Amino acid sequence: MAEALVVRGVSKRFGGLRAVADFSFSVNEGETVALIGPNGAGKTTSFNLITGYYRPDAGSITAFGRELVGLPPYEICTLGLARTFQVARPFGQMTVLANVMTGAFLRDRRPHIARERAREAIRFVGLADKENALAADLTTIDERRLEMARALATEPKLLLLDEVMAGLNPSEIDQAVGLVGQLAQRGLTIVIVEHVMRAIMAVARHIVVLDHGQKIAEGTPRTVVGNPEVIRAYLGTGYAHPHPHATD
Amino acid sequence: MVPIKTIAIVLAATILIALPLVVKNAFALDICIRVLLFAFIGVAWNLMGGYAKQLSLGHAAFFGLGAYTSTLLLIRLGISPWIGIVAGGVVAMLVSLPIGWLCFRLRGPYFAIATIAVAQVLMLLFLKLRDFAWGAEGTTLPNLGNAPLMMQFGGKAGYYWLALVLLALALAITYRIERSWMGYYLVAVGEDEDAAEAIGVNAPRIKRDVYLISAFLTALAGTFYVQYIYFIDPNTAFSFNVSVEAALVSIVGGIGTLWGPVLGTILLEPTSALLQSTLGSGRGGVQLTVYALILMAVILWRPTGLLGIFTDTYQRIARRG
Amino acid sequence: MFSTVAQAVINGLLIGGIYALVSIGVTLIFGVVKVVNFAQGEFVMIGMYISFFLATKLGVDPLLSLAISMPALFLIGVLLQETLIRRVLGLGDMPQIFLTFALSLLLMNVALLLFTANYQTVHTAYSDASFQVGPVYVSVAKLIAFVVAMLLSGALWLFLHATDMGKAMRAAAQNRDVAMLMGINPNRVFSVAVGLALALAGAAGSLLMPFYPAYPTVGQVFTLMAFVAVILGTLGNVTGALIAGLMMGIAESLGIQFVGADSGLIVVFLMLLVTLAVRPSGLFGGWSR
Amino acid sequence: MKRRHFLATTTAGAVATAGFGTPLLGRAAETINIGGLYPTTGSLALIGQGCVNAAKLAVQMVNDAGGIKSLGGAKLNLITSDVQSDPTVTRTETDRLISSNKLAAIHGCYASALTLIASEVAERAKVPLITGSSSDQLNKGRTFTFTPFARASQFAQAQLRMSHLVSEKPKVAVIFENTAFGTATSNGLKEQAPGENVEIVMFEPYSAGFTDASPLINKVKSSGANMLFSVSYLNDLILIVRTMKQLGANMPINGGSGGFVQPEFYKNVGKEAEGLLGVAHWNHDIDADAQRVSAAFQKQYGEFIFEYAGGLVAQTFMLADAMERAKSSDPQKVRDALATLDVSRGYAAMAPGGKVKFGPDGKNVYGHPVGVQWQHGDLASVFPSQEARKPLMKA
Repeated sequence: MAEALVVRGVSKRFGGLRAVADFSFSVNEGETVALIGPNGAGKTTSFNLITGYYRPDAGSITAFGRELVGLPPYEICTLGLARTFQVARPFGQMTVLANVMTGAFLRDRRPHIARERAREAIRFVGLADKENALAADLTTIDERRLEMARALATEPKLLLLDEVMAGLNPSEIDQAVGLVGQLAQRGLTIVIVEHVMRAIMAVARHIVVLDHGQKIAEGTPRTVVGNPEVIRAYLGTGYAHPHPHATD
Repeated sequence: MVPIKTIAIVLAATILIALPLVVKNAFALDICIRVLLFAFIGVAWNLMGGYAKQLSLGHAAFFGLGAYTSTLLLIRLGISPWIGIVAGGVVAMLVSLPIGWLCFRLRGPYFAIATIAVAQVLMLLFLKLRDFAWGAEGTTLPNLGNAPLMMQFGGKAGYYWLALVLLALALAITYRIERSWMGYYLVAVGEDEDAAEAIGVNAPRIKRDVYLISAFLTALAGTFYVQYIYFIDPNTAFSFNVSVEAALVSIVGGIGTLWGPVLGTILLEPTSALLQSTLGSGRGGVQLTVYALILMAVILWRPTGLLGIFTDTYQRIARRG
Repeated sequence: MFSTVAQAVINGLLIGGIYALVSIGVTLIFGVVKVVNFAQGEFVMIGMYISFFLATKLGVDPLLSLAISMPALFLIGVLLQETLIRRVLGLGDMPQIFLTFALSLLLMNVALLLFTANYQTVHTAYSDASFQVGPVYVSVAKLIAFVVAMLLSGALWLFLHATDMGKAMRAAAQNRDVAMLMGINPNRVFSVAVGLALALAGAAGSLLMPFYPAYPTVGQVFTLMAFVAVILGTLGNVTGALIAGLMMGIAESLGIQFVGADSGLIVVFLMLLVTLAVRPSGLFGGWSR
Repeated sequence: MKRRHFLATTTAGAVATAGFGTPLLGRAAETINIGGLYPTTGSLALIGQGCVNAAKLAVQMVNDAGGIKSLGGAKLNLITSDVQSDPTVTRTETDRLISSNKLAAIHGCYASALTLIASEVAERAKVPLITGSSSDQLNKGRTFTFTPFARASQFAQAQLRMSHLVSEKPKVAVIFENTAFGTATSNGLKEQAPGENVEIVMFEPYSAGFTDASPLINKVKSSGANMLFSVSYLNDLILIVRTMKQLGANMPINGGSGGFVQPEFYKNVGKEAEGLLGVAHWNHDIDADAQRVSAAFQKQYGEFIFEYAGGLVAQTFMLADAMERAKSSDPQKVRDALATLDVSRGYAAMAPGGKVKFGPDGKNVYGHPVGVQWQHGDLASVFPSQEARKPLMKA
């Protein structure tokens, strides 16, 4: 299987703080990989490094065979990598449709085509009835849906989802898990940062664990959850039983 | 619905075009010209400041460059301002590239203050160009009487129509942009630049492009202005007031809307002219005090601009009907 | 040559103290409340008129009138925050900038109505006095103004680092939520910040009065200088504004001496633009640490 | 003469009060509108306000003396407008004044840049404009613009000649604000200095409205000059003079025109102003008429009438004279009458030299400035000798 994304030896410091250190992992095409770790482990920083918002101090990042380091975010998106933000960032003064159309314009500049494709994405995430609502008026889950639709409208090959389930109630989480699953079925490669373990177990076949900017474990959900290193990172030393759900 | 709208537009256009044939009072026409001119500058500013929310307080830089380019061509080489006006626009576009390169790395208040500094530096430079551009003394334009080919008109009607054409041009450009991908990209950049880049919006480039357009249009206004007031000096051409007025009319009317700057100018310019003529001969300071109070009231009461009132009302009526 | 340079540096440094006071006010408001105050110079003007009237009507020395102008402007600041600025918080840059801009226009013209455009000066024994250090002349009034300005800046620094309210302000500057977690009402923090900023402007006015005439539009040039200084010193950074204010005074003075008397501002603006080209977030990055 | 004036006025008054349907002269005593454009807000507000005060006083004087007799004692009516020290407003206001009032003539605007704009508008509207502004540009290609007082180039010459009063070998530092007024005046100084045997050792424009004059004065000190020419408006000049003292720069100062000849200057600078020299296009001691005007002004506003304002009173009388001779308030006819104005007595001739007659360029052929000096809180005319009303005070 071809590799969609390869992160090799990436490091990033902010002043005295080492945010990510010598981090490597890779994602195969069509695979769903979860990136987990306690708060401040460097997950979001990794996303920002991959999508061009930060420039790594060392290391290389390639996607579909192209080096990404040094490229601005919009070019990385053009290459087929789309992301969502930890805190949703809709364009508040635009309608839902306009938000998603803005994403769709990347592949076709004609408004009627963009509108059609945007509607498709909106339908897919289940926002069709709020197409004309102002984005600023949406609820949290709808904001997440919107952000996903907007990312999908850019027709990505690789989707990076940053905590799309945080703050959702259990039934909403189920819906979100369903969505991610459908995307994976469509053949999309997905990297997901998530705290909700139940969701991770449901969507990811491969998990990468970060702590203090370093990769401490990697593997299938089951092996990772049982890894004592991972348990210590989440709960501190002294805890015998893994109880990842409480870490949100 | 569509025919009614078309009829309304044709009717409005006819009235606007025929206005100078009916209104003979020079002062009234002067106010109309000022409204058209500042609405034009406002619309040009709004493309960048309103849609893309790049708060420029230095648009006087382009106004002044346009004014000086055409005046220098006219007086030094005898070239008609009709050519000069385009040349001024091109010069402004070229200068907007390095300014944009420098300023667009900055956001929010940094950007605003940097643009003030750029306009000020240009003004100070033109003050130093004593031999080439008349320095601080400035110059008056040669009085050619009624010479339409040299952009000088006997009466006010000529200036009125020219200003009307300029405004129509800026509105048409804005209308086209607003409805195209570029409009969406501009608003997205204005709302959240990072989020826009995440979905493939080349923010630096879109900002540069809209700055080029905005600079070009603002420079046209500069040429028109000098032709209209017959005089140029660095303090006039690069006046901070021009930069502020461009932004103010948009904010009062409603930024990021097609008609906002127009509405803002229609409200502000005659108000200030009327305050001027009724209170101006009294003790100094009254009219600007009143003007400032009006501004504060609008900003506090309707920070999104007054256009909202009209569109809300329109929608309410439409819904009822 | 040496004496010329030394004199230029001293001249610049002394007036830089006033720039610093005004700039610290602008940066404090921006840091805490996130509003750029275009009317800061007008509060310097108000401070000047307070000192002027106290001096001419009651015979109070302008320096002593600090004790009145500073509290008076502090109150005006609290009022300004509570009645105006508070209502445009969270509305984005534009309504904020234009509200303070309109306020500046209003204050200038009300002053014109009340006090006319006449220049008003106060003559004290030390107004035009000076002493010599080697070849360098030092104006007594300007030296006093500089020293007091530095003392006030120091006091503000202490306040920000040693009191709960000050710490809350620094916290608010970094993260609004953190400030709220500290259990301090953010509205109070904002009011005190704006009050302090205006008190500094008032102090600048009183300090200027012995050697500088008051008139309605006197504030504009100080606002301009303060803007450049706060950006050079990184918006929101108090120490940065202090150092940048002093630097601006010196740069302007050297510019006038060695480039041309009409080039002081060009030098200052070019310094700003070059700094922004190299370091877009100013020289000092981040809140005062 | 005086007596007949008196009779004429009382007759006209009696006619009016008696309520005859047709006045004796067969025409209703109309009011004649004169426009006055001055900046009463903005940076020049102080001076603009003084001009408006003087213009009102002048109109009152003309009216009290019986108005325009050839028009049945028509009264002058002053319509002023604030041009805000702003070119756009000047353009609009000139237009407005002309188009919404039937004006016989306009005067204004103090600042050269504003006057140039008003003049362009007036030329096109064919309304005469009379002004004390000194820019030589006002005398180029204009037919409706009249300048009864000294031009910027003449100011320079007078200033240079005065330097010989205080030094055998004048070495002059020239500092000037980089505005229209500053550059126009200083260019004249530079061009004429060699001819007047004056060495210019420093020639430096500065940005008007600075916060600190010390760097500039520092530069003056190190220039080796034995005299300073400062072409400045009021505030800068106050700072310059006070800073000279602070930095121990002791040399004679010629403050030129502008801010230097304002009573406000002395009030702000105090005793440091004593003995300082300047140049003016008008001064309140040049003749008995001027002294009378100044006394009236002082009574109302508490200070002597300054250069520009005093000249404005003379200008109003020149307009009245023109209307008297034109027997009309039609702007074209008033212009034609102004073009043939030739006075050597009365308030209309209240100018240095005591004579006014316009050449084809609208310039007073007799126009020249007076050198003035601050003496005991008053501004005294001291140069040239035929204009000197007080001897030069040695510092």
